[in-house]
Amino acid sequence: MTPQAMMNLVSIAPEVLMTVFGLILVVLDVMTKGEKKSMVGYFGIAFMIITALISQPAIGGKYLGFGNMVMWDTFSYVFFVIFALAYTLTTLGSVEYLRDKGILKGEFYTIMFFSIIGMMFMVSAFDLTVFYVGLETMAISMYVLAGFNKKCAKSAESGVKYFIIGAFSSGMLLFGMTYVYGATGSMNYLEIAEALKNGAAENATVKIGLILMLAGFAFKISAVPFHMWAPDVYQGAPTPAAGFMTVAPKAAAFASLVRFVWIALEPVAGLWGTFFSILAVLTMFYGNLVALSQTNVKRMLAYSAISHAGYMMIGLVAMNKEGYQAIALYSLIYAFMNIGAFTLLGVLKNKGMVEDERLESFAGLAKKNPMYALGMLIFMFSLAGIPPLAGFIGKYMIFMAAMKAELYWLAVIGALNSALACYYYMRVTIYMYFNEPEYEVDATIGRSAFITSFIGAVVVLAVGFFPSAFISFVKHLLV
Amino acid sequence: MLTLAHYLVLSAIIFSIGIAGVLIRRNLIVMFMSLELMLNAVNINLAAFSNYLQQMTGQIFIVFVMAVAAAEAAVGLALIISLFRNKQTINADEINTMRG
Amino acid sequence: MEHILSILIFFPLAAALFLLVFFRGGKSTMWAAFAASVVEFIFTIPLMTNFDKTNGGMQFVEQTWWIKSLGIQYYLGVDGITILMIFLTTLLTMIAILGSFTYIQKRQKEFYIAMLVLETGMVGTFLALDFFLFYIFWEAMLIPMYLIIGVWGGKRRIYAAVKFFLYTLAGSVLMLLAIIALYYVHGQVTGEFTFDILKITSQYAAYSKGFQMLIFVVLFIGFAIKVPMFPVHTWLPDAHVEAPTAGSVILAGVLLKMGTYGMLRFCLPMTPYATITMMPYVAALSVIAIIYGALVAMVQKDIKKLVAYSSVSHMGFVTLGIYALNQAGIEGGILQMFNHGIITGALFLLIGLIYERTHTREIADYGGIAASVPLYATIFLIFTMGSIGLPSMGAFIGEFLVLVGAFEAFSDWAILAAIGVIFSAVYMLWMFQRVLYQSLNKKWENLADMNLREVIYIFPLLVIVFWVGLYPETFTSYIHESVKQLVEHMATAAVAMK
Amino acid sequence: MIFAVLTLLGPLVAFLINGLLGRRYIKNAAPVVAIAGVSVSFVCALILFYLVSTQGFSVDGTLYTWVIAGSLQVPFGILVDPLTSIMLIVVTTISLMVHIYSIGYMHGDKGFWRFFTYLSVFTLSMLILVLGNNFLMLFVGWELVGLSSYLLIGFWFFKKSAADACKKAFVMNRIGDFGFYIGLLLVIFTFRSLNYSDAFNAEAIHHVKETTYTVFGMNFSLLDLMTFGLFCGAMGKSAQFPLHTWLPDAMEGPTPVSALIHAATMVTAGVYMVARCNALFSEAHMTSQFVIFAGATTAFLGASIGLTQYDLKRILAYSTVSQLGYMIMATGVGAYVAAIFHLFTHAMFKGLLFLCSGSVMHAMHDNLDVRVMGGLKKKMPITHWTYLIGCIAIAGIPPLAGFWSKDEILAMTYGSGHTFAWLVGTGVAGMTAFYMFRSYFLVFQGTPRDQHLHDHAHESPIAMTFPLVFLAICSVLVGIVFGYPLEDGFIHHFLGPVLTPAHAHAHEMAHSTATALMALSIAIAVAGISVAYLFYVKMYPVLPEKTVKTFKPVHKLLLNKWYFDELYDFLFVHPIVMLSSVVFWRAIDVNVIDFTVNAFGRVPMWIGSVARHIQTGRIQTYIFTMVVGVIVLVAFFYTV
Repeated sequence: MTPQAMMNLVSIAPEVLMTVFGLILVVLDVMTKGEKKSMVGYFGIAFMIITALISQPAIGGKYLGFGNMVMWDTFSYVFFVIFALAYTLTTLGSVEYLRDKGILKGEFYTIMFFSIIGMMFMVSAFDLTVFYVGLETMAISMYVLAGFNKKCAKSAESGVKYFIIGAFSSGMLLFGMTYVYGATGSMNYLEIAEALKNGAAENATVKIGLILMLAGFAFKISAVPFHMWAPDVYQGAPTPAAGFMTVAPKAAAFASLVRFVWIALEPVAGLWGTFFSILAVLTMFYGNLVALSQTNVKRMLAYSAISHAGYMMIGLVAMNKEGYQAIALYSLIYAFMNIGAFTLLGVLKNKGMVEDERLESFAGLAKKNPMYALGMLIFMFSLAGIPPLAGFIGKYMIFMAAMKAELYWLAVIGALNSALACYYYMRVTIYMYFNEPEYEVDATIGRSAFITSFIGAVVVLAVGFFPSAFISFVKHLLV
Repeated sequence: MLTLAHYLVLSAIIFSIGIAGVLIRRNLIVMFMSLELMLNAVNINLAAFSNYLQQMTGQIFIVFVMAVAAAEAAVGLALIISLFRNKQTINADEINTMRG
Repeated sequence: MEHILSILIFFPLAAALFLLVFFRGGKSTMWAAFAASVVEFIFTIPLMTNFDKTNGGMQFVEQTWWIKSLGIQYYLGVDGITILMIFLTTLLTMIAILGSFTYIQKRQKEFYIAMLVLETGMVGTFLALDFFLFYIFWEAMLIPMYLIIGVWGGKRRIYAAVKFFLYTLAGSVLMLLAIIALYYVHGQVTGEFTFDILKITSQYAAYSKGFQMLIFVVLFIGFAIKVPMFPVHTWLPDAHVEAPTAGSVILAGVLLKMGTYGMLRFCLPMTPYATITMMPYVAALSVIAIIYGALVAMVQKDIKKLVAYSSVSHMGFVTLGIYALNQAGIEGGILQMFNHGIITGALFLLIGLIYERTHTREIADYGGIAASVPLYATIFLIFTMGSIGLPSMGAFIGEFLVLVGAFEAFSDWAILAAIGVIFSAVYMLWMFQRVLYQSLNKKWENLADMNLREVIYIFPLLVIVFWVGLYPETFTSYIHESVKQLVEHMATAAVAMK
Repeated sequence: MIFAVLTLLGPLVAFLINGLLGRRYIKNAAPVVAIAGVSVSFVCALILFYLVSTQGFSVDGTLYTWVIAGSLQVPFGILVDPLTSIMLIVVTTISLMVHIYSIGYMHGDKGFWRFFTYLSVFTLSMLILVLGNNFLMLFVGWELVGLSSYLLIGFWFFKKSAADACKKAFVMNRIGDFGFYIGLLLVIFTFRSLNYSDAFNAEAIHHVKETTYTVFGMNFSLLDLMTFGLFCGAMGKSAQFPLHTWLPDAMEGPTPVSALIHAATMVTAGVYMVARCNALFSEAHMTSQFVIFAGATTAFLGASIGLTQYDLKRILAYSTVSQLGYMIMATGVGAYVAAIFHLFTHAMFKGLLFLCSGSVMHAMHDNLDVRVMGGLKKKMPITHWTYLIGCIAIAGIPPLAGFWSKDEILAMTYGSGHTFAWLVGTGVAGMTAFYMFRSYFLVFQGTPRDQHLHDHAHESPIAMTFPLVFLAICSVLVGIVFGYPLEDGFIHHFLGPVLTPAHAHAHEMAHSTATALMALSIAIAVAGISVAYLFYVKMYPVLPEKTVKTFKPVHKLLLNKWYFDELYDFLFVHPIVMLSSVVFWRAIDVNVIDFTVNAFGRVPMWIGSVARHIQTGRIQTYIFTMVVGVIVLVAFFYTV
């Protein structure tokens, strides 16, 4: 086999492998019945572990194949691991929830699985075509996940919302792409960069095209003002799905964005730098401020997710490798704490005539359910970024990057925001620890939910104290 | 003689019509069709450009877009149906139970 | 001996975990917690005895990489400035735990766990010599304290807890950025990127004046909130009033000292130029705090609030002394930190134990109880006099040193500060009179006097108060060398800056 | 040295034993311990006095280094010199007498042991005050006597009046101490030391004589500033105008306390301090002027108020105030020896008088109003005679104690050229004689005005009468023993070395003048007495009432102590309390600072609750915002 062919194979091997596994999952789905459906998910986990083990690239190794269309390197690998983790945690934690809601179906897992294949393509894409296909693979699966609970009006509603708005945003993205393509004469990142260097940047159409594209990205990472879908979708979607959506697609979007801007838009750094610094500020403030006034914890977490996107954008704007390494670390940690939080959230059942996720349901939980409360406390303070919890490490790295890039003002805004954010996370703990119970609430943590939240909590604590492992894990990744 | 500009203008117009449709119409199906309209505008652009640049990439891309559009249609319509099952309506204004 | 500091930091945490796993609350738990705190206190004794008083530098140093890739170390050490604080922390924690046996009725297990975790945080903050490590401990203290106030506090506990938490946090988030900035600047200067406090300090000369100003202001605000200095003191009354006795004791006894400690360790040596320029303004703030705190304390209706404001006033003396930047002043400041910890801690304990009996903190509800609780009255009087700064008791020595130092540095401010001496007498005695003197309020005719346990936990404080008053050298001898180094450091810096 | 230390240890041990074991075990045996303690000191004091007087023995030693403030080192040191030894005699003697007296007086009080514990504390503190060899020790004693007086005035704390009085006393003293504190700081600033030996050394002082010091932008002579600060302390302790108002109120305490603390010893601490610092004061001319002014004013105020009071103890209290005025005045004019001498004699007879009043109280069932007494001389002969002696002594009739010291003060004042001060002094002497005898006549002479009380009156037990007799004897003798011949007696030779600064020229005056002055003061005293006799024996109650009618406003003014308390309340207490509660606390703390703080919380909340309405939940809105967003961004990037 020629080295080129070899290269091609290696560059795309993980995706291929995953696809094969995905198809196997579909078959498995058909073979299993009722309770057994969760097996599908567990197999998925196994497959991912296999893929992760097989396809780990050599440090610094870069496998660019198929006429520079797909790239498999540490960067793609790290993010693949993040997706895999998100998938694993969600799967492990979701069983009871799905069972109670009567939607314990194999599709849930297979669709997640396929969405991850899409994400992998997004991240490793070196060509807009590949990127677009990956994006849509992910997006469409996400629409389905959002509307997965057919019987629940909210779920269906969020599905439709997500779909319409998502489709619209990808329309914008595409339209932008076409202009970029027209102006630069290529879909390939490297060639786009080339063209931009050679003066295409001045071309008026490019600017529109780029802004439209970036807007499309901004939509995926739910950056203000393209964030509007996020709260509704997250709130309506089945809780585990929501947990997954706040983590994996966002990570994917960020990763692909980093790739795109670093490889393709390197010459017009000024443009996207400004673009995202504006959005970062808007996003952080809007997310936190509105989250402050939420009474539904699920929705509050949705807004918090928006604000976290804001922090991560700081890492993007920093335009140094610490920046995107911080983003990777952040999404990694975020996977644990946010999915953990959502899992615990999914456990909560309010017997009163109130939505399960309302703050009142948390009142006095610390007495009835100390373990639940403790777990939630850990996740909340971690999200708030209080040391010695993992969340702090994430924020810290972001600020380090910003300070290194001498974006003092942005760092200050970020810091102030994290102080501002504290309050709404604290409010959950206030209800749990300081208030007396108001409603008959059932918060018994089932086996699978326990596993996820336990892993989450332990990791959050452990990373808080000994972050070296995680940090060195992301230290190698280079675009 | 039709130049690139004509195509671009045309597609721009179609695209705008699409956006307008999404913004104005209240019927989800119609909105969805407007979305498809936007995608077609994209395709016109691609075709025009690939012709202008004399390369295949654009036209290949069109195929992808179409395929994706089809997939989208499938999922989208399914979702709209499940929504209709729940709420007996596909009026965009009535699906605002989650807000604030 | 070589790992004594790590033991000091992590023993309470281990104990807390032990409690978490093996105990179910109730009597056994509190005795276990108390035992743990006693052991912790005993650990400090070898520290005190083996401490080399002739060496102003860091001792018992422990240094190893923590997060090598970021230049973060696990770096501990103790010098004259901190050792007294360590002693104070372990002592007060022990006493506070003993003092909560009857006060804390609900969810005892959680309470004692929180206390022990808090102790870890406090000790760690004092011992950390790595900026990042320091910050971790500094913030880590918030959560347990927040829970202590919020869960076991009084009526407005939630407001108080949140206020305490956010106030402090607001101060410290910007501090984090300052720390990072120092990290980079030091890196650029030396090419070595590290959070090593001593190294960062040693390079002060290389920091531009503007940069120093910026860093100073940010750090200072962060610490001033903790002290608390006027006008960022308003979290203190609420927190003090609402917190349970043990909480108030620790809050007043140790947490407030974090702020002044931070100033000593960071503001002064790292940004000497800024410090020297800002000296008079800080002095002004301190004096305002002294007088303002005293006046506001005078008109309080709630005993705990009164003591809280008195803390504002007394901590004003500390900052005044520290920013005098001379031997007497700084030593006085440190000694005053210690004294204030002891005396105010004792006062809160006393208030707490009478509150257990009467369930009121309103001064108006009391009156003449000296008749029914003579022993209590006597001890209360002693600590009242102590906090007034009566000679032969600790606080006097502290105040005296501070005033001597301050008078050298800025005589006019010192004179104004001395007015505080009058007011402290006014508000404390007025409170004392309304609570314990005058005709006995019939309600309290058969109030139970202090029982053995209460006497036991007050007694050590009593001894120390007089000890410091009559033979301060026992304590100041620890400080001398380190302070001398600090003063020399500032002097050289002052010259260099000219 | 050893004796000096023993002097301290006696009361200390007594205090510890009583304090720790009193409540449970010792109870009524407390006086035994306390008296044992104070007797030790008494004996030591005598020994020290003997040593000092006969073989010029003196001690200036350090027990241990107490405070180290940078370069400054303050020892816990002891100084014994003539001045100290005299003070020791005064303190221990009176203290001992009062201890004994208290056995009888406090008998049956439920705080019996507590009382004696406090007495020991006081004795200890007073001894520290006089024995210290540096300013800080002085200050310690200074504050501790303040504490003990606080405790003892508030001994019956359940009385509101007592509780108020003790607080007032402490706070008033604190105001003085503020000055003292500044004084200390200036001493340190000037001499880099707090030891007397360094501070009072002639050329060090000469060195700073001309130096000025800037406070709040104003220039003062360093010495003046320093001494003025110190003198503020003295004003507080020795109840000098304008800080004199606490002393009369202090009479709320048990009478032995009034005798010991508020007549004989503590209140004279100020005088002692000024005398101790004579080296500084004699160089500080502005301050000296002020000292004289304060002294004279106080003397006059005290006497004038004394004229009209009806409460026996208050009469004595005000006479104390005015006598203290004398002493301070004396220090002002540089007559330090005279001042200390008067301090000495005054301690004897004023202690005596107070104890007598206590004895009377005892007989009168704690009733103190002189208007209900009368004719007690039969009922309680000892008290009567001793009181009479006291009165004569204070009135300044030779050869009793008062005459010698007071006359000397007046003479020196005159001699030093402060004629006006002298005039005041002489006038006050007359007034003193008058009101003292007024009290005497009202209490012991004449006919009983409250038969019921009178019938129950009885002489006090031996424990109380013995001290009376003892002090009476002292009052008779000390003057002539120590002070004869005038200005050249034993005490002058004894104290001369310490109290007359090298360069201070003794005011030589013609012998004739001296005699004239002497005669004059005697005459005035006699006059005062006879007027009193006229008023309160011969023409009682007609003449007094008539006088009161004619001088109504004056009488009212005096009766209400010149309205000082009211004035202070109006000028300081109320304004400050209002300021603190209304302005500082309610306005600034709560409504400005805290409001701002809470605003930081509320504003974001509010913004959030408004901003959330953008989120209408309708797809079109969402897409619309996106479109707008894109347009705005495009516009933005085209403009920049």
